Amino acid sequence: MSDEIIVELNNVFLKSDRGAPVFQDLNFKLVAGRSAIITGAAGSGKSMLAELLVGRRFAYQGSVELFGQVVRRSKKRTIRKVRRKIGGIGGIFDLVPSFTVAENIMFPMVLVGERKKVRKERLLNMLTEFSLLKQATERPDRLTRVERTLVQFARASVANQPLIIVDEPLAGLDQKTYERIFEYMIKISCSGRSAIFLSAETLPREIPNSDSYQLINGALV
Amino acid sequence: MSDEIIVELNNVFLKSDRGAPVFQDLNFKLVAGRSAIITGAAGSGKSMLAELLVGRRFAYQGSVELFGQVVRRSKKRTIRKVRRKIGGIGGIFDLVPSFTVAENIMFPMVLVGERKKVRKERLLNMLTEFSLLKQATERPDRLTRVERTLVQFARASVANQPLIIVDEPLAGLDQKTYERIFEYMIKISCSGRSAIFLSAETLPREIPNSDSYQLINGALV
Amino acid sequence: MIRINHILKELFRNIFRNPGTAFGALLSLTLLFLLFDIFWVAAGTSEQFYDDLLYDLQMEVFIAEDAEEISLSQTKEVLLRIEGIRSVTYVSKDVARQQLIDLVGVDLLVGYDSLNPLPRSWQLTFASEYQTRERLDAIEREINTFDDVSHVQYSRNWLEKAERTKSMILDIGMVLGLLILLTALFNSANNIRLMARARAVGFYQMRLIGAGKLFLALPFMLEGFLMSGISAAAGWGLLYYWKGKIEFTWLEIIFPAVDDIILFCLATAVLGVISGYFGIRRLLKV
Amino acid sequence: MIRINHILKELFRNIFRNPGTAFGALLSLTLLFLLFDIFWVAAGTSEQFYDDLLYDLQMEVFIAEDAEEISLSQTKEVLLRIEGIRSVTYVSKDVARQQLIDLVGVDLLVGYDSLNPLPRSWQLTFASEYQTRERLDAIEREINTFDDVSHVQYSRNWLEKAERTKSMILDIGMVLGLLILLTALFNSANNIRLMARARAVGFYQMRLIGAGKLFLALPFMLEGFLMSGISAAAGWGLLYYWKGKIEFTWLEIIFPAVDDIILFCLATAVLGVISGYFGIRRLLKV
Ligand SMILES: Nc1ncnc2c1ncn2[C@@H]1O[C@H](COP(=O)(O)OP(=O)(O)OP(=O)(O)O)[C@@H](O)[C@H]1O
Ligand SMILES: Nc1ncnc2c1ncn2[C@@H]1O[C@H](COP(=O)(O)OP(=O)(O)OP(=O)(O)O)[C@@H](O)[C@H]1O
Ligand SMILES: [Mg+2]
Ligand SMILES: [Mg+2]
Repeated sequence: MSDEIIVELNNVFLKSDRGAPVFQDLNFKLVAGRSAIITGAAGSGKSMLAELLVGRRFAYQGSVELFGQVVRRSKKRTIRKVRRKIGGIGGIFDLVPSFTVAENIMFPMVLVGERKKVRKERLLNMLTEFSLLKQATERPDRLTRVERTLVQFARASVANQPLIIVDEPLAGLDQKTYERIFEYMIKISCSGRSAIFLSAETLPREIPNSDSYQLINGALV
Repeated sequence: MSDEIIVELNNVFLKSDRGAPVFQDLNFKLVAGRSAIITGAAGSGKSMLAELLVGRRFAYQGSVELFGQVVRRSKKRTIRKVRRKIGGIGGIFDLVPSFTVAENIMFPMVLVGERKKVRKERLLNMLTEFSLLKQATERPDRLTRVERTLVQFARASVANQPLIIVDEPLAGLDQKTYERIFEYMIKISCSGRSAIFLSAETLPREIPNSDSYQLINGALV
Repeated sequence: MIRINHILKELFRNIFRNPGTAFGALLSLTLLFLLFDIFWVAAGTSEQFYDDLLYDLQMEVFIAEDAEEISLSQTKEVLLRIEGIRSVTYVSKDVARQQLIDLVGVDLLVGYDSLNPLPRSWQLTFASEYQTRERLDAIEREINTFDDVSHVQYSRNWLEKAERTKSMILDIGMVLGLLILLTALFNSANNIRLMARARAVGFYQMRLIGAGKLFLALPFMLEGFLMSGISAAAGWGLLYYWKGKIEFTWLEIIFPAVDDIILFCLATAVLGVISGYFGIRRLLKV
Repeated sequence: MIRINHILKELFRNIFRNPGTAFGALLSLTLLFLLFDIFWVAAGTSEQFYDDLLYDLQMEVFIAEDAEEISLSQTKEVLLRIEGIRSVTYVSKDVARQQLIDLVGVDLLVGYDSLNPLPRSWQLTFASEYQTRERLDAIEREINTFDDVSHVQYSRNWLEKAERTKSMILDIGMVLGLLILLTALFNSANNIRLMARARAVGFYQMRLIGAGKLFLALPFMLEGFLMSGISAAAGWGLLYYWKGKIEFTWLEIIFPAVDDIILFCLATAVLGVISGYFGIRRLLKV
């Protein structure tokens, strides 16, 4: 089971909206239970990789497979299913402004039609785990940046999503807060779920169960 | 002339939207030609300081003076005038999405009714200085994060605004890009204009003409 | 189940967060539908009005003074055999006198008994398909050839005007009706877009997490349904209320059948669903 | 100068980025104003219609068969002195006969010369202030007391209905007019909000750089001005076009004076400015 392939990109070519090439013959494979740390300069395409994985962007050449399913523009249903298995933090993964913290965290469970009892229980778990109990009924615009990130963590974990994409959640943090968030990242990596950590700087410490890649000239090395 | 006081905060008290105290007896003074580097943890209130200075938020106690004028909620005209003298980068200072790069950069000059010839000339200067000539007709949503920051730099400089507020423009950048932006920050500091640099981490190098402060427990030390 | 809950919650959120917009939408849709209803009623009323008038449309065939009674009954037979003639009523000199008395109010011919100057005549009425100028003209021409007949008379000009007015009202009604329905569609789509656009960021995020388009669109489509349905009903409600208050003696106001009104309200509600979908569609392309 | 340029540029940007919304707004405003115009015309027409009818409103004072000619001229004097009576026309038996001929088309009284059964009468007309039931009733009562008079007659019921209908149409027109103007205001404010909300982030940023509220609101206020003005004019244009096509013989359609129409269009355009301001106001509170 542990050899199950979660993400597989083969010979992916991608252009930006302005037509500049971003990915050139990109290959990437992620096995269930392991994580990937991807570092790359500003504009190297880290956020675009995230967009590629959730089916917000499509390669003009090459194949993108998640959970054994090919993600293509025409396959709306597949994309929807794949997205429900991905938890996103940072980058393009923002909160829904009109939802409270609790509603935001619960939304992935609403989508799959989880039972009310389970929902309540998991929500409480998440609020406790990420120390958000006091903020449960606030809306995102009344949260600090760190709190928003924590809610995203909770939302990405609430439905046991098998893949988590973390797009630079450590940017612009002071040391203490940095450590706090970093702990959560390590926790995810140890939980048996897979994660993709995107970051401009190399991370200060090792993350268990993970492989490091660098995004250079549109390819992963 | 060089002793002209640009910013003066006296005994400022400020609460966040959720009622938590952010500034408690904050005092700050900035003299023309000098810059301030303000570091503080996440949630310490750096961005709120920026909001205070541009009249987006108001102290419930204490006085805020910019360019010798008291900024108060009731003084709409003063606030407008003060804002036109401030160039903002990062944080709350985003670009206007419906304007092109050139229109964004020119906007401060449009507001003061600058002559067309002057406008064209300065725009060209800015586009050249920040290497944005190719992007002049693009809209912000087609720019990379770094390009957006550069446009903000250009907009903050185009009308020779005497004060520049820079809110964490270095967050989440790789080393090379970091250096590039840092150079621009130093350039501003050497230009005789005043700047306030807000950052979570301590900056790696000295910035000329500047004093460093730390934002701790709602006060500057 | 939980999804239905979510959808209803979103619906109420939309409406209660934008009470002004919701009210404005309701008001403007109601007025648009009122305009539509008025023209519908006007068309029905004018149709009925003219039909009533036409039903009584008579052709008077005046009988020559010297025609013999025996010959007349033959001619009457011939008349009855002409296609399109519904009835032939013989008006004797005496009946004509009585009709005049009814008209004027006094018997003007007192002491005139031997010398009634009024002509005899037949009054013809027609089957409704024949109540057009063309056909009546043809019949008139035919009758004019008869020996016993001195002259024939029917309100030709009046019929022409009636025909023209009827078709004109129908034309205007159609054009206006289409315009109004189009506008209502536009209008409610716009209102829904207005409510939805403030939440575009949220849609983007919900889509990213795996929410389907329909799931996100449903509250807005439901809203369109309610808005249009309610305002269509309100439009008719207003008209019925006013109908109770006004009294036209010279015109009987004809409302469409209640079934038709209910159908209309349902149809506009469906239109509301469509407009809701169009209002939201572009915002879901994320 | 440059700011005016900027404002105009923004205006065109608004309209051309949202052609659907702009067109929808124009269409729905035009129809709303059309509804308003129709009721304005209906009110004017019915007023004129009833005024015309009332102008001809006559009271017939029938003279007793045995009244002497000498006494009559005295009575006429008295009649003329009654307040509110505009004219008194004497109708002799011969004139009455002629009137009957005009009415019926043939002289029914041929060879009747010595024995004209028609009564003599006076036909009274009234100053317009006196054309109400109350006042006419009073006059009727007064005249009935005269010796020479056999009876008095005027269309009392008809006058009552006319009065009621007139005031009802005016009432409905007022209510509807207010509703429509309110809706138009709501509607165009909503449309402007719709166009503006998509740009709310931009407003926030422009405000931060020091743009004034008015500066940002002006393009939208101008847009409201144009939209409302154009659609008000279009509404009247449609009505004029249709007026040329329809012909009512039984009713003269009365349009308001051109000055009033122009004033109306200007007023709605100003309303558009206000609605533009209200549409944008909340978005500028940053
Ligand atoms: N939208 C908000 N609603 C309520 N409270 C807020 C909001 N934003 C910030 N705060 C509060 O105000 C304080 C200062 O926040 P601010 O964003 O100014 O900090 P910062 O130093 O800029 O942090 P960061 O490094 O995350 O940008 C925080 O402690 C937080 O509690
Ligand atoms: N909105 C856009 N329109 C056009 N081109 C874009 C856009 N966003 C990014 N790009 C291009 O795509 C490339 C990758 O951008 P992306 O944002 O994925 O990089 P990144 O590694 O996430 O950078 P950052 O560290 O700034 O987040 C950039 O080189 C840029 O040229
Ligand atoms: Mg990125
Ligand atoms: Mg900040």
